[in-house]
Amino acid sequence: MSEAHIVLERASRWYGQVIGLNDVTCSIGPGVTALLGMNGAGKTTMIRLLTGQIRETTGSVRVFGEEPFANPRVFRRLGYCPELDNFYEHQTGRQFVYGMARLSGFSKAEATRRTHEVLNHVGMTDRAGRKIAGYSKGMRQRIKLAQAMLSDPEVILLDEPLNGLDPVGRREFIDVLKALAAVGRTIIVSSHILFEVEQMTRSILLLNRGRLLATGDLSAIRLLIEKYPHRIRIETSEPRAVAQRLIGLPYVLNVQFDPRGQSVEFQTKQPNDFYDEVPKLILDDGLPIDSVTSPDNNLESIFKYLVAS
Amino acid sequence: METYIYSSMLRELTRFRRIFAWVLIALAGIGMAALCRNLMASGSSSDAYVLLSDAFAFRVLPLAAAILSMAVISQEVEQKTIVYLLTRPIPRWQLILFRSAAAMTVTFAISALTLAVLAASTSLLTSGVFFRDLAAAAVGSAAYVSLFVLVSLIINKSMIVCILFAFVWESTAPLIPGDLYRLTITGYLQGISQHPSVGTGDQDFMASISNVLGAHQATEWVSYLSMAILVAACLAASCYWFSTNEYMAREDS
Amino acid sequence: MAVASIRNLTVQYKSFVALSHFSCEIPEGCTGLLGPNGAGKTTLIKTLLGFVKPAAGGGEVLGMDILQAGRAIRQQVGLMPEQDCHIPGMSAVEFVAYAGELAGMPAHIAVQRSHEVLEYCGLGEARYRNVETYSTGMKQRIKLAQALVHGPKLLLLDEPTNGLDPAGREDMLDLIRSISHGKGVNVIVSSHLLPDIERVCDQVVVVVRGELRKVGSILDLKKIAGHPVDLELREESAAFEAALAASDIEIVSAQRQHYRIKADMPLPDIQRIVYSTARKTDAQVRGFQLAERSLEDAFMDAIEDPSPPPIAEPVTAGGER
Amino acid sequence: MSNSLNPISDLTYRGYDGPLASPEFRWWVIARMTIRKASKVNSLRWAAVLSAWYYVMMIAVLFFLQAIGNAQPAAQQFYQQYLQRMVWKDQFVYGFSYAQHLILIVSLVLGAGAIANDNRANALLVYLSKPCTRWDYVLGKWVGVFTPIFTVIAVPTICFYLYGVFSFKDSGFISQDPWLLPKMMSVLLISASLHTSLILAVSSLFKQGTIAGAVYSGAYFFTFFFTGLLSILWTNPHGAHSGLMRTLLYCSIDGIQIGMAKAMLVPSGTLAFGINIPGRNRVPLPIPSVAPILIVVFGITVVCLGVIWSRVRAVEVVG
Repeated sequence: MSEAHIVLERASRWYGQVIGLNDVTCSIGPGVTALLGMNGAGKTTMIRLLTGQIRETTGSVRVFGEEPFANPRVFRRLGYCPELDNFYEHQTGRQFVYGMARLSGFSKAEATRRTHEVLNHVGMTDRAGRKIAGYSKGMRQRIKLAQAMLSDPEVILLDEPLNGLDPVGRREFIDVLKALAAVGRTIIVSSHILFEVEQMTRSILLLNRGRLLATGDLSAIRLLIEKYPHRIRIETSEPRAVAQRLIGLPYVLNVQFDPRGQSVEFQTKQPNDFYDEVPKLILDDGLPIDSVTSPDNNLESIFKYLVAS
Repeated sequence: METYIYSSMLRELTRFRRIFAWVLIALAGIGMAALCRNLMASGSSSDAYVLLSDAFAFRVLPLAAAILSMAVISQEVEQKTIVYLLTRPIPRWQLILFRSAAAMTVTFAISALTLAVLAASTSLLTSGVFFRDLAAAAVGSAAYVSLFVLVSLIINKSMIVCILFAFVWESTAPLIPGDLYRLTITGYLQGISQHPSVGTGDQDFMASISNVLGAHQATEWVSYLSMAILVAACLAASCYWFSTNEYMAREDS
Repeated sequence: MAVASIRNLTVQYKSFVALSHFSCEIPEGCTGLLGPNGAGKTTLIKTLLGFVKPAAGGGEVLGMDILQAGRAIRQQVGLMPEQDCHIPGMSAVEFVAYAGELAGMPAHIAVQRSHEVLEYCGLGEARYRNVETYSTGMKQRIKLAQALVHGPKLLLLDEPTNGLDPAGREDMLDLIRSISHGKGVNVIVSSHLLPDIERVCDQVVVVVRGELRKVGSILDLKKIAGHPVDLELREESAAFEAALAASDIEIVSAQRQHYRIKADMPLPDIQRIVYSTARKTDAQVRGFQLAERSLEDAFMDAIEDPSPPPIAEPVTAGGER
Repeated sequence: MSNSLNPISDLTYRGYDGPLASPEFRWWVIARMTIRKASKVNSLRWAAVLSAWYYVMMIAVLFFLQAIGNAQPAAQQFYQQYLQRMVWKDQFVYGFSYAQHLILIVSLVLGAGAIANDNRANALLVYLSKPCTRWDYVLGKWVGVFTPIFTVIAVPTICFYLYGVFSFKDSGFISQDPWLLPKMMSVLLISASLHTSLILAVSSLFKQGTIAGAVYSGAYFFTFFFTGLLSILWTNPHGAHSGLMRTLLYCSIDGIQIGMAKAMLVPSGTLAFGINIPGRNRVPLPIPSVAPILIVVFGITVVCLGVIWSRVRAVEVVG
């Protein structure tokens, strides 16, 4: 893991008595990192801190090793796609992106070239000539994404990047993000749509009521959730027989039958041992198992377990 | 890149929808001049010009300055597009300086147009008074814009404050005897434009108003000096304030 | 009986043709309306509401003709629009009661009904607060409440889960699911989040560039020819892949530790081979299930192939999950 | 549903199949709600009460003179002479004109936010998703603002008229101008509709009620000062009296109203409260002729309705 561009040490930020961020210590390195949390959990505050719009009350926030607040050197290598849907409505998409390029310090020719390239990247080349007032939600989002990737930044912050895009657009953009991450860029995506986040990345940064609840790789986190043992579901034509065999295993906590009678579900704290046992069940005991799946092995359930506990 | 900030702001402020109203107001000067000449039975056209320039042109100047200074920062915060400016790799003081400069230019253009219209309709285009008025308008634009930008940074609902200052304080303070006029910008502007007092023929109603307006004024070089200090102080304060404070879209609205 | 049937509808806005010779039967129960941006989904919703005067063609909604009975349709239909909309200066109860009155309910019944619907939509405790002070999630719920107050027979939801956090989305989806099943309310959900549609709807209508591309129940759409298997190992292992390929099982796709394999032999044989290979190359199989095509893949295929859908084949109403 | 039988009642969603009124006449619902919302505003009540101050003062003056007249015979003679000189229709014109400022406040409170706030909150989408059409919305808002304004200006006038009829029948209250009440009522109707159309047109142009209100009152006072200045100049005996000034004399939001009232009632030019100070040579303001001012008023109302209709756009489809 090359050095992390973003480092927070005991950073906290209060708006008067209202809690924004409370004593967060973490570091964000290259690749896609998902910033998750309920409304009001501190995601927006974190993003505002990282994009240098506000200062931290205590602790320290370092982007590229510097204090990000109103710091042009940091902004030169940072791209930001805000969640707000406010634009200069009278401008056309191309004018807006061109203006942002020129304000980012590019010359007239360089700005035009980059604008063209970036608009192409988000698939807005043909429609960039129209006024933003007449844009649909998806088109406005693409323009925002375009201006975030203008200066080829090393760190890109995206607040609800896929908001309003249609399924084709969503898939296209997820591929674009993965390509950028593969090149070593640091991408932070704040989103509520968990099944899309799961397609983008495995490493998450979960905030809850201003505090850092979980950070790191998804599967590692799943193992550590004590309170909610792993649920594993086995679809089989003879649930009772399978259940009898399962009860014999020491690490199976409870067994549940599906009323429609075609599957068995049980909970265990050591999924590893069970998965080693499965070949024995199928090959040696010859139990007619159709499928073995884990219903709560996805980000939505993990998110619910973490936030609920 | 710095010049782009200036030129983009200039283009923004001179958009047809925004500038149209000001052109109308300036052209209204023709009607005002005609009406005024018709009403002032006696008195030369220069009296009409002096009266109108005090009562009309030098009222349009602060109003334009107030509205255009809002567009520098306060309107961006209101429309939540400030985030795009704040996250650009530009030092914040440059943003303030160049955008205010653009606002000053447009304000001066509007007031110069108004003065020109008045001068044209009272055929005084080549007179000394007109050129002195132009200089006063230039200095006035700079002073008013820099002051109102500072006010817009500190107070968030600042439009009303600026307009109250421009119309209530600026009009009454010079009339009050004593040195209150030193606390207003109009006093110094009159010092620069050196308006002659209007002929005291018969106590015509309009003439009496204009005499009272032009009563107190500072000397010319004092006016230039104090205006320069005011502009420098306000801009410096704005730059410092904008660089150290946080500006983000408010959550509630 | 179809909730709404549309017969070769053509809708034009000045030069832009939104729908051209569009005809479809929207079945009862909970239907998902899918389509890329600018495909005419919004136009279809507006036509169903009788907002739009089509250039040609026509149709009925709940038995009422679109061209003549626009108002009567809107009395029986509830719309939850995508944009934020409320009537300013009113508390939630007042706003929803007013919406009821607008729909034709007598004043006092509207107020009583308003309390009930707000309770149902989970806004019980914030019902006396002014709507402007509501958060994004609560604004979505109040929009649903004002669409439900006059007891519509058809409910049109445009991006219902937009802007909600995970917990809020789950509540909203459960709410829609409970309304659309067993309460005599037909629901049409238009959304870009296909997994949401998958969780809530029973059948789907796909519209692409103003034409109907596919109508069908989600279960049918998710079936795949042959019976490929989705496999998940604990971690990626090349040895396992090589061994599997050796025993003539074709690996269709591989992504990190997820594999999709296909073989023309019965499922138990595939299973036996997979587990014995795993044991030999001591890889740990963590997931083994019959592959299902996600709605997203079905949608992507529907967009590519231009073949028109089978002509109005009878859709079993409310296919059980 | 037999929830009354089973002990645990099913509180989940249940449909509504109670009575539903016919989808027409939705505009009355909108009007009723607009009136109900407006009637709760305190400043509106104060403005409504204060707008009748001239009539109240007039009644007080008459009552006072009558009381003194009865007490001392000398004053009785002055009182009779005062009644002889009294021209009743002038009082109505003054009552109406002096109420204009307060009617401004009433129309601001009622109409400024009526459409502006709806534009900001995108409320039209709620209305149109219910069985209302754009026509219902505009008519509903118009009636919702017109009715209170008309009530506020009509009630004091009618009360004063009744007071006059009962107690001053013999001193020419009716005989002077038998058609006074119908003329006065038509003046009030036209005035209320003009106020409503103007405020709603301004309201539909903006996104916030406060800004619309500020612009409307700004225009009101700007034109008021303009015509005020002109009328001062006009009454100045040795000032100029050009034709241009004669037409501009009534061109302000309150000026048109007063001009229309004068045109309809043709007052005889006595001073307020029937006072008559001989020897003041002031040039009386010209009374505009009926036809042109009515055409102007009608034209303005139509233009305002056109603005409202164009600004209240139906739900246009974005591509």
